[in-house]
Amino acid sequence: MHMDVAPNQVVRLVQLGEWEKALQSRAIWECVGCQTCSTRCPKEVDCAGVMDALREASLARGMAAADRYLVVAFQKIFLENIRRNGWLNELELIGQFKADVVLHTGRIPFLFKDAGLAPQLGKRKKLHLIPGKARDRGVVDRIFERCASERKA
Amino acid sequence: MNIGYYPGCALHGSSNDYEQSLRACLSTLDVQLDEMKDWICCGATAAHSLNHKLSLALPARNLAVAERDGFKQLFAPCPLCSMQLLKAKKAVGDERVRKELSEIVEADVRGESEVLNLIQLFEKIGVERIKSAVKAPLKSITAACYYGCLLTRPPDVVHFDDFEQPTSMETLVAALGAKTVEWNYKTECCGAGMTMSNEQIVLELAHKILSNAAEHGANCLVVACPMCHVNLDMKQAAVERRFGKKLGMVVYYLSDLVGLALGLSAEQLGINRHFVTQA
Amino acid sequence: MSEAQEFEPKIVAYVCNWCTYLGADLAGTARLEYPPNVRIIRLPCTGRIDFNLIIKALEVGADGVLVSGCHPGDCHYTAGNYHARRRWILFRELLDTLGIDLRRIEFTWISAAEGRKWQQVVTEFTEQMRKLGPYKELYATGAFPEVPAPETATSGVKSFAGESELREVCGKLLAEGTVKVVIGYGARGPVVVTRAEDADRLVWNNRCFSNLTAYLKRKEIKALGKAAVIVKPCDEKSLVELEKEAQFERKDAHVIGIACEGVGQPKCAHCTARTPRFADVTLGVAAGPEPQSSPSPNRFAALMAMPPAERMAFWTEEFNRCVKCYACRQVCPMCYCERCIVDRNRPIEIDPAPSTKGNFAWHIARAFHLAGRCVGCGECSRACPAGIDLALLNISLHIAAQKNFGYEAGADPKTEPLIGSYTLQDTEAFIL
Amino acid sequence: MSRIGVFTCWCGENIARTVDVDEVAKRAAELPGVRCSLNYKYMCADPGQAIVREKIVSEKLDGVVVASCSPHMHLKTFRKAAQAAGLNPYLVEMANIREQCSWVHHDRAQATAKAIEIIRLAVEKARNDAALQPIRVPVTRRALVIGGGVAGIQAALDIADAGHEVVMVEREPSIGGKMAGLSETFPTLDCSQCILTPRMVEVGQHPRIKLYSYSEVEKVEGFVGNFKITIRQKARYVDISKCTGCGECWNICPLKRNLSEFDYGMGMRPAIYIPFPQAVPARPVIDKSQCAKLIRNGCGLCEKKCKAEAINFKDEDRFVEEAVGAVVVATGYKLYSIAKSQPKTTLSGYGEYGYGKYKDVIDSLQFERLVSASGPTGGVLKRPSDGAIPKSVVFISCVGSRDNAKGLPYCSKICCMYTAKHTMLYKHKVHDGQAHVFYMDIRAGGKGYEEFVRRAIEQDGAQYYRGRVSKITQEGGRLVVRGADTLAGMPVTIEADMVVLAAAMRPADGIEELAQKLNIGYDEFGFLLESHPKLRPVETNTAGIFIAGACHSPKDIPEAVAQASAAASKVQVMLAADELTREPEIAAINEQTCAACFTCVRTCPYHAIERAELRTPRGAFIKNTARVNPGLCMGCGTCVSVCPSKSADLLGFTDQQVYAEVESLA
Repeated sequence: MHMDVAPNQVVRLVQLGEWEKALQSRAIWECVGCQTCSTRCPKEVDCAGVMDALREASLARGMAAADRYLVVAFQKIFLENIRRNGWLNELELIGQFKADVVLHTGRIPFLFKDAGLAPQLGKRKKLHLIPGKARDRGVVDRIFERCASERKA
Repeated sequence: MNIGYYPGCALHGSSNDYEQSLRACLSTLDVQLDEMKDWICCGATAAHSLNHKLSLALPARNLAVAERDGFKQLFAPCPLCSMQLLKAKKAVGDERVRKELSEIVEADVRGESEVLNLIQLFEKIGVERIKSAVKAPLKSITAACYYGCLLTRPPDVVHFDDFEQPTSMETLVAALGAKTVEWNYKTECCGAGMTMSNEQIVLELAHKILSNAAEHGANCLVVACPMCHVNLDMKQAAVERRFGKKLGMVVYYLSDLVGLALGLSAEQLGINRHFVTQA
Repeated sequence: MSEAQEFEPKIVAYVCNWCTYLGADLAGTARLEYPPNVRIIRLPCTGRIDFNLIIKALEVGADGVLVSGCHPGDCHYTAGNYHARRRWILFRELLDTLGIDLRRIEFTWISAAEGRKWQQVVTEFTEQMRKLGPYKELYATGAFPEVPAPETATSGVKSFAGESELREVCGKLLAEGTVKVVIGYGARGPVVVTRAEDADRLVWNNRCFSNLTAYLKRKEIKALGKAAVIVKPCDEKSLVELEKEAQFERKDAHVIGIACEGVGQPKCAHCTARTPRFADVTLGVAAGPEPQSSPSPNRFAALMAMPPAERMAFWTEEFNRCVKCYACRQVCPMCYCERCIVDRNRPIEIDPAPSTKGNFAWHIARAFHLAGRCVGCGECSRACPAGIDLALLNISLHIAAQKNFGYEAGADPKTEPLIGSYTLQDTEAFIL
Repeated sequence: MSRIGVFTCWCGENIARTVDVDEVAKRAAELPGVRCSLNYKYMCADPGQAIVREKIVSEKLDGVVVASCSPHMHLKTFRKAAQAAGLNPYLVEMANIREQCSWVHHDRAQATAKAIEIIRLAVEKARNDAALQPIRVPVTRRALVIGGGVAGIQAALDIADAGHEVVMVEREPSIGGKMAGLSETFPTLDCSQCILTPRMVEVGQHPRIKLYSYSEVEKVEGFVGNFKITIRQKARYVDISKCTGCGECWNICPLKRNLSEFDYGMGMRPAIYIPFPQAVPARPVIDKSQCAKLIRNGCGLCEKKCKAEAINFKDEDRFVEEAVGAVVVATGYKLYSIAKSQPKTTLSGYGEYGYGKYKDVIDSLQFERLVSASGPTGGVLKRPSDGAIPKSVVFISCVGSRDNAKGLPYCSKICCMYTAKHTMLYKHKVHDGQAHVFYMDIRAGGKGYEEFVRRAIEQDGAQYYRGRVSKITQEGGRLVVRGADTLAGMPVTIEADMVVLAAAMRPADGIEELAQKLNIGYDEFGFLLESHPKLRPVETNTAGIFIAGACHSPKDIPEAVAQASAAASKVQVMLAADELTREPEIAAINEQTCAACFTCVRTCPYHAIERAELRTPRGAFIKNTARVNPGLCMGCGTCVSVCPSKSADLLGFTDQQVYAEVESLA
C-alpha cells in the first residue's frame, strides 16, 4: 500500500483538527486525483477535493512530506513552466524537473532515467526542440499573480 | 462542419500523434478543426493540486476567449482539459464566482459554450453516419475500451455516460465492425499525471489495466486521452520490464480506429509513431 | 418617587392555547414569580392572531405586545405557526416603516414545557417596557427632517407611436363583436368605449398612467359584457396576481398589451418591464433591451434614514390629512372585496372615523392587505386628494417580500402567493 | 348576554391566600352585564358546582364566568355543570386567576387588581359568547384498508373482529405483501409463511371482510365518516366467482418462462398464474402482456381446459364504489432499485456493484426467495448464473440507505437485522460456506436483536468488515469484491460466488398519487406523514385517515403489526357510534361577503375549506365563495387571519369576542 494514511483517515484527521498529521502525510501526494472516492462517497464528501485543498495548504505551510519531493517539485515546476510559456514546454519541464531533483536529492542517476526514451521520442517526432508559446503570455502571468495574491489575502 | 478546437498542451507536445490522428480522421468525416487562437494551458493536475483558484481561472480564461471568438462548441480531445473547462463552466453558474473570475482573467466569462470530448464529438457527427462511411470494417480487432478517470468523472461536472459502467465507446467501436470485450478496468485510473513523478504507481496501475484487458480476450486497447496513451503505450515497455512479462498490447486512440475503418492508413493516422505497434 | 418608578406598563399577550398558554400555566404550577403587568388573551393558535389585533392592543393603550406560540414543528394544528411567522416577518417591516417601536412588540416561541422561559420573557419584557416608559410616541406629531418631494410627471401631452394601431385594433374588436367594451385611455383619463366608431377616442400618450385593470372588477362594466382592457407591461402584473386569487380568468377578458417606454411617472424611473408577456395581443415594440435596474425609491430611503419616532411623526402628519375618502381603495386593482373590513361593524376592527388612530388603522390594514400582492402601480398615491404618498408603505412591503422570500408580485404566474404559503426556511431571527 | 354569573373560587388557600376573593366578587358584581357574583372555597367540588347550577336556574343566567384555575383544568367540568342546569355549555368562560395570577404573584393588592382585570376580560368574552351545538357527523360504520401486506391484514382483522365491515384493496393478485415472500424472520428464525398464511386465509374467509385483489383505489371523495371510494378492479381475465382454483389453466399454459414478480425474477411462471401456492384469493390472473391469446388471438388453451368456464378474455377494468367511514393506508414498501436509470437522477448509482450486469449480484429480497423453502430452488441455495452452490457470499449493507449522494439519507432500519439473518440462513444451508458482511454501523436496537447479530458472528462465523465496497468485478466466473476494512485500516479483496445487496427501503410505487387522492401529507422521500410524531403517530392530518406499516417509515414486522393494531383501534373508536361528535369551535365563512380569493383554501392545514358556489334556493348561481367542511375543520383559525374581508371567523374565538376582550383592557 502506498498511502501511509488511508483516505478515510485523512478526512478523519481533518475532522479532528489534526492538521499537521494530515498536511505532513504522504498520502495526499500519493493521490492521483482520479475522483473515484468523491463519486462513490455516500455522504457526499468530496475526498478528492479535500486532497487538493490539503496539498495546497501543505505546500503553503511548507509541510509537504519530504519523501514525496518528486511529486511536489513536479507540480511546482509544471506551474512555473506554464506561467512562463502559457503552454507547457515539455522539454523544458523535463530538464528543469531533473535538474531540480538532482540538486535537491543528489540522486545523479535520476538525470539519466528514461534517457533512452528521448531518442525514441525523437524518432517518433514527438519532441519539439523549439516548441510554440501561447500568444498572450502576459495575461497568464497576471492570472497567476492574482490567484497567488488572493491566496495570501 | 467546423468545430472549435482546444488542443491543450499535450496535443501540441509529445501527443502530437493524437492530433495527427484526429485531423486525419475528422477531415475524412468532413469536420474541420478551428483551433482557437489564444488558448492557454488549463493548469492540469498541478493547478488543481496546488491552487484551487488558479485551476478555475486558467480554464475560465479559455472559455472566455472561446466565447469572445464566437465558438458555440469547443472540442477538447484531452479529458483532463475538457473536465477542467467544464469545472470552470459549472463554477461560473454562481454569479459571484463568475464576476470574480471575469476580473481575474480580464475577460467576460459566460460559460455558455458547449464543451465536447472526443466521444461526444463522434456522437454529434452521428454513429449511424460513421457506420455508413466505414470502408474497411475492423474485423480483426477485439478492443477493450478504456475510459480512464476523467471522461466520466466527476459525474456532476462532466455529465457523461454511466460513470461506473460506461458503454458509449463500445457502441462506437462496434459500429466500426470491431468486437469489444467486457472487462473490469474501464474506469480505473492509469496514474495520469504521475508519469514522471511517481512512476511506481503508474507502472502498477498500467499493469493491471493492460493485463486485465488481455485476460478478457482483447487484442488492443482504445483510449480517448493523451495521458492514458502515454502511460499505457509509452510506458508499456517499462511495465513489461517491471513485471517481467510480455504484454504487446497495442493502444489505439479512438480516432485511430475510426480512421482505419474509414480506410485511412496507419501512417496517415500516425499509428506508426506509437511505441507498441502490431507485431 | 419619580414618575418613571411609578409607571407600570400595560402589556397584552396573545398566546396560543396549546403551547404558550400551557407554558404560562406551568410557570404557575411551578410558582415562578413574574411581574403582574401582562394580560393574556388565549387563542387557539398563533395562526389565529391577526395583525389587526396587535394594532388594536396599542390603540387600547398597551405599552407592549407579546405574541407567542408553539415552536416550529410543534404546532397543534401542524402549520398555523408557520403561516403566522410568515405574516410577522412582513408585518414587522411595515411597522418599522411606520416608525412603530419594534422593541414594544415581541414575538416568541414558548412551549408547554417552558414555564421558565415564560417567566423570563415576561419579566424581561416588562422590565424593558418600564425602562421605555409609556408609549407616548404612538401616533404623536413632532419634528422630522424634510422628505424629498415626489417627482412630478412631465407636463404637456406627448403622443406615442402605436396610437393609431391601437384605435384600429380596438375598433375591429368591437366591430366584430369579439368584445362588447374596451377599457382604455381617453384624452381626459380612462374611458369605456362600447361602439367601434368611438375607438378614435382612445389615446396612447404620456398621460396613460392609470392601471386600467382596476375597472375589470366593476360591476357596471361587467354588466356590459366581455371587455378588452389595455395594459402596460407594469399593469399586467396585477392580472397575474388577480388570476392567482381567482378574481380574473383569462377567458373573461381580452388583454391588449402595449409596449411601453415609460409614461413619465415616478414609478417609470425604475420600471424594468417594457413588453407585456401574457397579453392576447401586443401592440408596439419597446425599443432596446429591457433595462436592468432595481427600484431606487429615494423618498423611501430618506424616510428610513430617520429614527423611528421621526418616521412616526412624518406619518402622523401625513395621515392627519386623510379624510377617509377611500379613493386609494377604489383605484387599487388589488382591492376587490365587496365588503371592506373597514365597513364591518361587528366588531369594529378599524375605527371608521377620520381620527389619527382610525387613519393609522386603516392605512396599516390597507398596506398589509397588499403584502406580496401590490404590483407597484402607484395609483393609490396618485389618487389621494390629500397627497399622501401611500405607495411608500407598499414599497416597504415590496422590499420585505423580495428580501425575505425572493417574491415579486406579478412576476411569475406559477409561484404561490406569499400569504397562504410558507417554507420551513422562513427566517425567525427576530423571534425569541 | 346580560345576565352573567361570576363564580370566584378560593381554591382552598391557593387563590385566596394572594387574591382578596371577597373584593374580587364585589368588584365583579359591578361589571356591566353581571347579574350575580359570589365566591366559594372549592368551585370545582360538588357543592361548588351545585351553586353554579342553582344560580343558573334561579338567576336565569345566560352566561357564566368561573374565576378559578386554567381552562385546561376545569373548563370541561363547568361546561358540563352548565349543561346540567340547562345552559348551553359554550356560554361558559373561565378566568384563570390561579396558574396565571395567585401562583405567580406575591403582592396581594397587585394580584387582586390583576384578578379583577382577568375577570373583566372573561366577562367581556362571555357577553359575546354564542350558544354552539356540537357538530354531529353521520358515520358509515365500515372501514377501507389499502394494502394487503402484514400491516393491512392485521388492521383489517382487528377491525373486522371488532364487528365492523372492512373493505380491503390490494393491487397485486394476492394479499400477503412482502412478508409472504420472506423465508425466515428475525430474531426467532421462524418461517414467515407459517405465521402469515393462516392470517391471509382468515382475511379471505372473514364474513366481514370484502377483499378486492388486483385492484386499486381510483378516487376518494367525502370526508371523515363519509368517504366514497371508487375502486378500479383491473382486468384479470378470470372470473373469480366461477374459478375454483383447480390449477388446470396454469398447468396447461405453454408460456411458462416468464419472470416471476413474486420471486423477483429468480423464478419463472406461466402467463396465467397465481403468484404463489398459498395465494389469497387462490385465483389466477392472466398477464396480458404475455398471453398469446390476448396479444395475437392465438393459443386459448386455458379457456378450453377450464371446466368452470371462468376464463374471460374480454375482461376489462371495472369500477365499483364503496362507502366507508374510515381509511387505513398500509401500502408498504419497495426496495430501492439498484439500476442505471431512475426516475430521479440523484437516485441513480451503484454501477460499481455491477447489479444487473453480473447475475450473481442480487438484492436482499431476491436472496430471500433463493433460501425460501417455497422458492424457485426449493430452498437449496443456488446462485443464479450457473446454479452452483456459493461457497463464499458477500453481503453489503446500506445500499442506498444513509446515502446522501443518492438522496436517501435515512436508515432503512431492518437491513442490519436481515443481513445477520441472511448470514445465518446461508450458514445453515451451506455448512462449509463463508459469509462476509460489509457494514457502516450495526443497528440492532430491539428485543433480542443485538444478541441475534452476535449469534451470526460468533456461532455462525459471519465475517464482518466495517467499511464500504468500492467495486465488484468478475474474474473467471467469480466475483471479486474490493472494499475497505476501516478498523484494520486496510483494503480487503474477497473472491465471492455471490453478492447480496441490502437495498434501501422506499415507499411503494404510486404512494404520492395515492396520498394526493387522500389529501394526506408525505415527506420528501414519499413516506406518509403522521399527524404528530409522538401523540398522533397513526393519525394523518385528514380526519378519518390512518396509516400503518412501512408506508410511514422503514419498519420491521413487529413494528408494522403494532402500528396496524393501533390504527385499527383508532378506527374502532370512530366506528363505535352512528354519529361522530366534533367540537363546534370551528371556522365559519360568511358566504355573502366572501370575496372568493381562496387564500383560506390555500392556507388551511386540513384542507377543510373548499371552493364552492353560492346559489339561490332554486339553484341560480349568485357568486363563488369559500366553504368550511365541518367534518374536517380542527378550529385553528388560521383562515381568519388571512381573510382580507374578515368573512372567515372562528366560533368560540370570534373577532367579536376577541376584540371585546382587548377593549376591556382599555
